[in-house]
Amino acid sequence: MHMIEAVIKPAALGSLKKRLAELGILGMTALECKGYGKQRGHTERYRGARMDVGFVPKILLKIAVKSDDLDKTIEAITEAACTGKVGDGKLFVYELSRVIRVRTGEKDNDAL
Amino acid sequence: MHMIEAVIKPAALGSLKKRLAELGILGMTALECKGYGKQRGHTERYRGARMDVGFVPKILLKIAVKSDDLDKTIEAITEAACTGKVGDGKLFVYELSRVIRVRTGEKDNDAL
Amino acid sequence: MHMIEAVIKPAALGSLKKRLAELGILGMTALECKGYGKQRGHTERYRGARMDVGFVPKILLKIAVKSDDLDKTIEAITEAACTGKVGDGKLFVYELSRVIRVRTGEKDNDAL
Amino acid sequence: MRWIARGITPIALIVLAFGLMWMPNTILAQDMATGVAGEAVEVVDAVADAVVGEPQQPEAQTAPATPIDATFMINNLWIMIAGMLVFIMHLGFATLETGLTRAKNTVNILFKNSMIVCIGILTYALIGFNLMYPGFGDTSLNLIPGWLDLSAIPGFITVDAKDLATQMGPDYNPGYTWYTDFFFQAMFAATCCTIVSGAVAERVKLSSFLIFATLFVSIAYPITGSWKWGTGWLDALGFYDFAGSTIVHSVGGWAALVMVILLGPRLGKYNADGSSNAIPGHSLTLAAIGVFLLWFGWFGFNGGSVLSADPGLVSLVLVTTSLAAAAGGVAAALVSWFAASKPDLSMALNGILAGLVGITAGADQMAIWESVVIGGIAGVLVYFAVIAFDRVLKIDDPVGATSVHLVCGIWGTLAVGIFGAKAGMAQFGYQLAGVAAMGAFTVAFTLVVGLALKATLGLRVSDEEQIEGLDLGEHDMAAYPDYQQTTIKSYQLREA
Amino acid sequence: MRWIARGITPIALIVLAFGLMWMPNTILAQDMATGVAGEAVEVVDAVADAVVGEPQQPEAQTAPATPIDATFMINNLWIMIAGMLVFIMHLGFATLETGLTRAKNTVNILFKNSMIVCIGILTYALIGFNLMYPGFGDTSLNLIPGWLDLSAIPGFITVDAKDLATQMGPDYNPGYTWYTDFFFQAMFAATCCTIVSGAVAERVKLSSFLIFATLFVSIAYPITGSWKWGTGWLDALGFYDFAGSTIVHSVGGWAALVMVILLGPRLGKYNADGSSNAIPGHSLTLAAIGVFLLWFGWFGFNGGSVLSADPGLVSLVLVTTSLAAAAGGVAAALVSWFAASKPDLSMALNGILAGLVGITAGADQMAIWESVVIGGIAGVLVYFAVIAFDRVLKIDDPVGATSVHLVCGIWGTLAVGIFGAKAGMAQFGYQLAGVAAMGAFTVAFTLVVGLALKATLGLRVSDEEQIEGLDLGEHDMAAYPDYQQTTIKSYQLREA
Amino acid sequence: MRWIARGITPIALIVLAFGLMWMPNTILAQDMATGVAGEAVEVVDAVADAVVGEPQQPEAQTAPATPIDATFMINNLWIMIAGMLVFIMHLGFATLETGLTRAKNTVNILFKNSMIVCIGILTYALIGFNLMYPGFGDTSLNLIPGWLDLSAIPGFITVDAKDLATQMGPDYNPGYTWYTDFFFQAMFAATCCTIVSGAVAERVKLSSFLIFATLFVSIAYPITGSWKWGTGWLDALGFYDFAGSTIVHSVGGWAALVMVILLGPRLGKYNADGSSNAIPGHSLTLAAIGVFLLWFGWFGFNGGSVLSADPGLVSLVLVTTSLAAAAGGVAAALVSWFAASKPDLSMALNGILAGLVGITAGADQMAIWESVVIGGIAGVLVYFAVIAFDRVLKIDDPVGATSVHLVCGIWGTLAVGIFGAKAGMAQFGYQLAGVAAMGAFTVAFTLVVGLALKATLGLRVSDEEQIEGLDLGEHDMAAYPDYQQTTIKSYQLREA
Ligand SMILES: Nc1ncnc2c1ncn2[C@@H]1O[C@H](COP(=O)(O)OP(=O)(O)O)[C@@H](O)[C@H]1O
Ligand SMILES: Nc1ncnc2c1ncn2[C@@H]1O[C@H](COP(=O)(O)OP(=O)(O)O)[C@@H](O)[C@H]1O
Ligand SMILES: Nc1ncnc2c1ncn2[C@@H]1O[C@H](COP(=O)(O)OP(=O)(O)O)[C@@H](O)[C@H]1O
Repeated sequence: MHMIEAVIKPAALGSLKKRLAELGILGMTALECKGYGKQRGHTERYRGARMDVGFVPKILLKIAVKSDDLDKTIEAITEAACTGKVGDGKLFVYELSRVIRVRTGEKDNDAL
Repeated sequence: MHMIEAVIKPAALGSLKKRLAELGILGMTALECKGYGKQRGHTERYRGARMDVGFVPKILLKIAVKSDDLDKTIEAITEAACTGKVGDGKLFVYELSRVIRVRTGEKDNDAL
Repeated sequence: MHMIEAVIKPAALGSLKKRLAELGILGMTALECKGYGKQRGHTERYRGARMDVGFVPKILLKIAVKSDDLDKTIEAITEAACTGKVGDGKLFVYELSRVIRVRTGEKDNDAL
Repeated sequence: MRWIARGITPIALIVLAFGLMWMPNTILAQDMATGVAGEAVEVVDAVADAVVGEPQQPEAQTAPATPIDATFMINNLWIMIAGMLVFIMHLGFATLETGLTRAKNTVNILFKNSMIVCIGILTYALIGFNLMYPGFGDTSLNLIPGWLDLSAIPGFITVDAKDLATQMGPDYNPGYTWYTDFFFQAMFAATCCTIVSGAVAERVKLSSFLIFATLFVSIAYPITGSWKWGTGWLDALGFYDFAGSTIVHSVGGWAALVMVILLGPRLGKYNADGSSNAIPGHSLTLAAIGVFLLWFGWFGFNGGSVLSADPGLVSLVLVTTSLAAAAGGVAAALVSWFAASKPDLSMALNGILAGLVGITAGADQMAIWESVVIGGIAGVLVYFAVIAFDRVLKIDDPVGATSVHLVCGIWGTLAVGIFGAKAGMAQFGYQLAGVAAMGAFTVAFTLVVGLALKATLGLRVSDEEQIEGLDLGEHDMAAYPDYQQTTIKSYQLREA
Repeated sequence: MRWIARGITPIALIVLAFGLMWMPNTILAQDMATGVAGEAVEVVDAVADAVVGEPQQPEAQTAPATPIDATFMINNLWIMIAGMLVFIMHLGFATLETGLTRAKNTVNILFKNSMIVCIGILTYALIGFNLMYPGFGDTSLNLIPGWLDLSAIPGFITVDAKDLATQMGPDYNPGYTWYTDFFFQAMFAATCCTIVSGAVAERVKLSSFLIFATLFVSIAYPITGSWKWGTGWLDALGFYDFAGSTIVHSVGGWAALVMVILLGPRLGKYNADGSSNAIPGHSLTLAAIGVFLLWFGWFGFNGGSVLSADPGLVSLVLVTTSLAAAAGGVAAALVSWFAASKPDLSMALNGILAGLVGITAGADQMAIWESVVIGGIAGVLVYFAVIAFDRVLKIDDPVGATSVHLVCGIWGTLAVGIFGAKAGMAQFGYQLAGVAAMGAFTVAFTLVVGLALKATLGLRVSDEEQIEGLDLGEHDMAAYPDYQQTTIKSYQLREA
Repeated sequence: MRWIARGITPIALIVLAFGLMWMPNTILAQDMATGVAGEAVEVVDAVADAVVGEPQQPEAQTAPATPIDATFMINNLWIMIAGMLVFIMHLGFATLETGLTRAKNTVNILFKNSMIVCIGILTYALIGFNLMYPGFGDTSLNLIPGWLDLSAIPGFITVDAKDLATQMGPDYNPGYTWYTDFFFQAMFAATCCTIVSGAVAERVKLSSFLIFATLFVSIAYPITGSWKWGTGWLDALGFYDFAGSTIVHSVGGWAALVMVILLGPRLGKYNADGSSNAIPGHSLTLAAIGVFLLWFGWFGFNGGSVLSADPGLVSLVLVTTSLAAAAGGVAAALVSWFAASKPDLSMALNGILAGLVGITAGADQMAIWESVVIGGIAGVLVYFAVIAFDRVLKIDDPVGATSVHLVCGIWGTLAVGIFGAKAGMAQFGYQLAGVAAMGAFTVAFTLVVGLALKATLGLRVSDEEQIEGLDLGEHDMAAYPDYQQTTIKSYQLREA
């Protein structure tokens, strides 16, 4: 099993969720986050002063998938989240050693 | 060392924390998150229109444990967070390659 | 490639970001979180009642680095975030199996 | 089917009320449209034509046919403005109660507070006003003279035999017109319900609460009110309550107390060992805005209760009101500073309200120093009352309505027997009698209605709904969809 | 260079206006400073010296030279206070519109609303007041008598030949001084613009909107207004609009409707299949605060429109206004409860406003029961209007301004022909004529200005700016930098 | 032990003040309760019995024994209402200051603002009112005639020998009763302290601030105020300050300036290289609400300073006040639009306040165009003043109180010598003298008290407390426990 952590633009969440649903992936966890990268933040003003806001609002999406589903899921996310503009985001994938469903105690692939 | 990421219902946090304290696990990091899964979101209304809110507020709890403590911690979390209802959440476990305590520079098991 | 997850004090973010920029590390993702550990929370009052607030506001910083950069990044973070007081935070490091840049589809080290 | 169980009763009730309101009046109303209102309108036209359209044409000025007495105009103007100030108290209550409760129940609280004002004004026109100020109509309905007089009910506000002309000028009352009278009193009426609204917040079922509120504001409040302000038996006895420490505040407080007991505490409020958890509200800023608006509105509440623009009396009342509020705020802040080592804003705000409630019964009777003492004592009282209700009596009142309105309302009423021009043992006795009588009636009424509702519709939402929040449960809405709420808090620790 | 495209036009316009305002007047103004104002000041000094400095020295009291008629003082005082109440409506609109839109557009909305008040008052002094209440000045500018009379424009408010003394006392008008007249009317004027502001929120270009608002408040509103309140042709015809259901509200509503159509819906509002997404506002608390403040201000809006402190009329108007608001709120709440199984706070709040708008045209003409019926119908109307505009007509109006102000404004205007002392077929015809004439003019004006702006500066911000929020796009500011915003919401699902 | 260091001093002081207030008066008070208040109450009873209880019993009407002059009633009514409007300015200040500071200091700011009002009213009754308007009492306390007259201090407001009857009618003053006078002036008094409160926000120690505020409002403000409004030497000289551009605003501004310098900037405000970081407030919505409420209250602040309901003067003042505010808002918005390429809401809001402060000294002296010019210049001034204080002088004033109240207060005071009926070199000189004299006294007073506090209790909270927020440090409370705060912001980058 793998966990995909996708940092995406907030506006991409809708289409991404729809796309994943089509793949049959119905579980995910989303967090508000702020990213710092090639996409520069903007300048804000306040009472005559300027300030550089480095961090840009993003969504961090965590999707645990069976290893078999990994490639197609990655592909789906990449497609759905891509606008071709700086700041589209990144995917980080790591291996999970265990998954447990709290309600039933099911384990690993059964819990996904 | 392993990191346990538990997606739980907000109302379960209190009892879970208490339970972990009994086990002697006194460090954890909690994040607000929104989950999407078998537990369906609710319908909201606004000025006469309906809308389906897919995401449900959850807490994402990160608990790093020594590998020896892993099983009993998982068990404790599962028990404390389980209400038997859809949406109780999931545990994701992965291996940590390093842990460092910033203040002292202690490493790995010493830092936990 | 490794992911460093650093739980730090909010006030340390500025200097840490500056320090990482000096190292040439320009990507990171930050999340609001609340930590529980040796640093005890505070007591709040409300309408004559006291309550113990166990969780302390922290920032969870995620920084994916090439494995070659891991050591120096850890060192930099540890230095920049250290005030010597309880609650300075912890670093958790785990291996990434893949990294993908959404915009370009670049993979792994190229994506960092 | 689900909404029937939840929604049909209040709807039926309100529809019925509307029906009752219009049906007997439609025929009469026809006359009125061409008669009563028609007359009014002729005057309007005379004035308006002369005044409105032609500001640039001085030659068109014709003074109103009958010049109205200037003193009457001033008195009337002040009472109208006072009514507006009392209206703004409803915004004060709405923001205070919203601020002192959790974000997940905000829509519900705002809905309740908005509806109370609307229902209060409508039912007061339908029945409350006449029930509270009887004296006309069918004397056979004067069931227990001085105690229960229903004689005014059959006549809706504008459709009795009274000649409108006499109602609109000094012949009705040296202070104001009939409409002004209704306007000012209607704004008062809804206040007592709002007090209950805060105390039952965060777990009461919306439909049940609205039924209770409708009955309370249209029946119970006018009946107790008429005992004093309707020149009833307590008035005859010598009971004094200038602007309603008891008639409005302690009555509202009693109802709140009974409802809170029937409802039980919020989930997570009390632990197995009996200890109490604080459940902080979501915005002390809103709470502070509410208190300032309430203070502002209280200038009309107390100042308008002079029922004329008498310069000496109204200004005295404004000064005693302000000093009592100030003393209450400082006293509560200092007590909390001493008792808990740090000053508690929520207590200081409660202290200001306590001072205001405390001075209300005798605002026109007190010298400056007495208003300071009364307000200061109220501020101390409210601090210990909050703690006693919360921790000793295990009364879960999220906004402290019982402490502020019940405890300090009683204190203020009794203070008229201790301080000021009326002070004396006899007066103290009358005050006690008034507090007790109105309290007893209100407790009985609330118990009956509350138990009936509990047995039928139920008073309390389900535990799931409480956890999720009443905004979703009762309204399917979220008050603040753009803000990330935080659920990681301290008292969850103890909720276990 | 970018700000030139965005910013220079409104600036140029406003600078020009300021220039126009001062230039012709500077010479005259010198006289005024020592003449007009000088005279005023002598009176001031007489009173002030006697009154201000020496509150402890009763012997120094000298009554003002000429005793002013008490009735005049009272009337004037009430109209001044009514003007203040109308002012606070602007805060009501600001909080209502802010609350019903997303957090990322808050700075923009607050900026627009603040500027509308400022620009409205300034341009009304410069041109609007005289355009609306003509009758003096160069008769050669009376282009189409009764329809378009520019004769008053050349004279700025204080610099015409009129003797100030006559403007300050009962000789000008039995109700108020010239300054009071201006103050009250200026506060009204900005209101109609604010209605547009809410409807176009979240995607309109700031500079274009400000140009439109300036032209609308200084030209279009006074012209239509003068047809009735300036004793123009509609007044002569028999059209009746007591406090502006049409002159203020439906006129503002028409402008809002045209602008919304020119602008198009917000991004993500309508799906490819034509279905509509709800885009909830960020704070129903702010929305509720706004509605309470609007109700409060409406006491001045309607009550002040009596243009005197006539006790009977003003108090009647306060009562009809309150009952219509209450009925509208209850009706909309009940309809939403029935139709959607749970009561909708946003609809209940809209219902209160609907009742207020509905009663405005005939607040002085209705009996109590009629005001309840008019308000109740308005509350029902607004519910279905919101849904019809949103889902059938695909008009994206974030705050429901068209439903509240246009639909209920028309309803209220027509209701004068159905209910109350003026009811009758002929009156209904006049009302229809008034609604149609003012609507036609406003639609035409808005279309011309709107299309001109669309062709030049553009009306709509870029899609990127909409997604990012207008606060960053138009102002480089964030309204709530300390709160974590949440972007994980439902309707993003459908935005795809 | 810790709270002793922090909390005991202010408590001791306030307790002492309360003691002083009651002790000398308790004996006299007994007389009062049966005498002074008793008399008042007899009148009350006469009126109230006639009016309150029996709205339905017209036969019971008995007019008040002595018919009160209608003009007196109107004047008095207006001053009372003006006092209420000034009261609501305190809510305006509270929301403005809260909005312009960070969420973690909200409880502290609300606490300070609530307490200032309470303490201000209490101490003004205790000492301030009599100190400011001397003329009675022990002439031996008239230390430096016209400069320092303590003669009125021994007599608390209601307990001197003056016959209450004369204080309650036109014999006291043609405009209002003694109570009205106190009410209006007391509401003013607290205002100047609130100005300081905003400037020192986010790092001042609560106990020290409260001590300073108590001394400032009860001693310093009345002394400088008496020089003009107490018919002191500046009044004799010819200095003119209609409603307090200097007496309230620049005096408050000087105190703010001195305190800010003594305190030093907030942590993270200035970088090692001397550059300045913006520290945005947490809610521009609250700030905008505050500005609208302040404008609303200013109608009472300026309009009430006419000290009568004189139709011409009061309406003139309302118009000049509104136009100056509007011009200030537009001017500041345009300047920020030009200077920074995008319009700055926080500056536009400051501009409105600047216009209001600017017109205050001469609101009754200016023609329309002059009020526009004065307000417009104030709007430009405030923009550059904010930048100059922030970046050149390194004065860290979170809400811009020094720019708005000090700079524009001085400008407005001097403007009386440049524009309007009093314009002239001599008058300009008097104005300069007034500004300088009051400024010098206030600076000296604030320096002495401020340095004394700095040396003893300390003025500034610890750096840890600043980072954590004063809400936790001073109050152990959180203002918004349900919202997730965000700490990931830009300016942290530079805090390093
Ligand atoms: N090394 C990294 N570690 C963690 N998060 C990163 C890293 N690099 C980028 N990110 C996240 O990815 C987001 C997008 O990266 P950015 O460089 O702005 O765009 P792009 O990759 O499309 O060029 C950033 O806002 C940040 O949240
Ligand atoms: N594949 C997944 N990846 C990430 N998070 C998931 C995944 N599946 C479920 N979750 C998280 O777990 C929560 C509970 O899952 P859900 O299916 O609703 O309940 P249950 O597992 O009890 O049946 C979800 O709200 C979501 O946050
Ligand atoms: N076992 C753990 N798992 C996850 N997070 C932890 C763990 N232990 C500590 N933390 C995080 O690290 C933060 C700092 O730890 P703390 O013990 O307070 O300070 P220090 O390590 O400096 O003594 C905590 O607030 C918590 O967020």
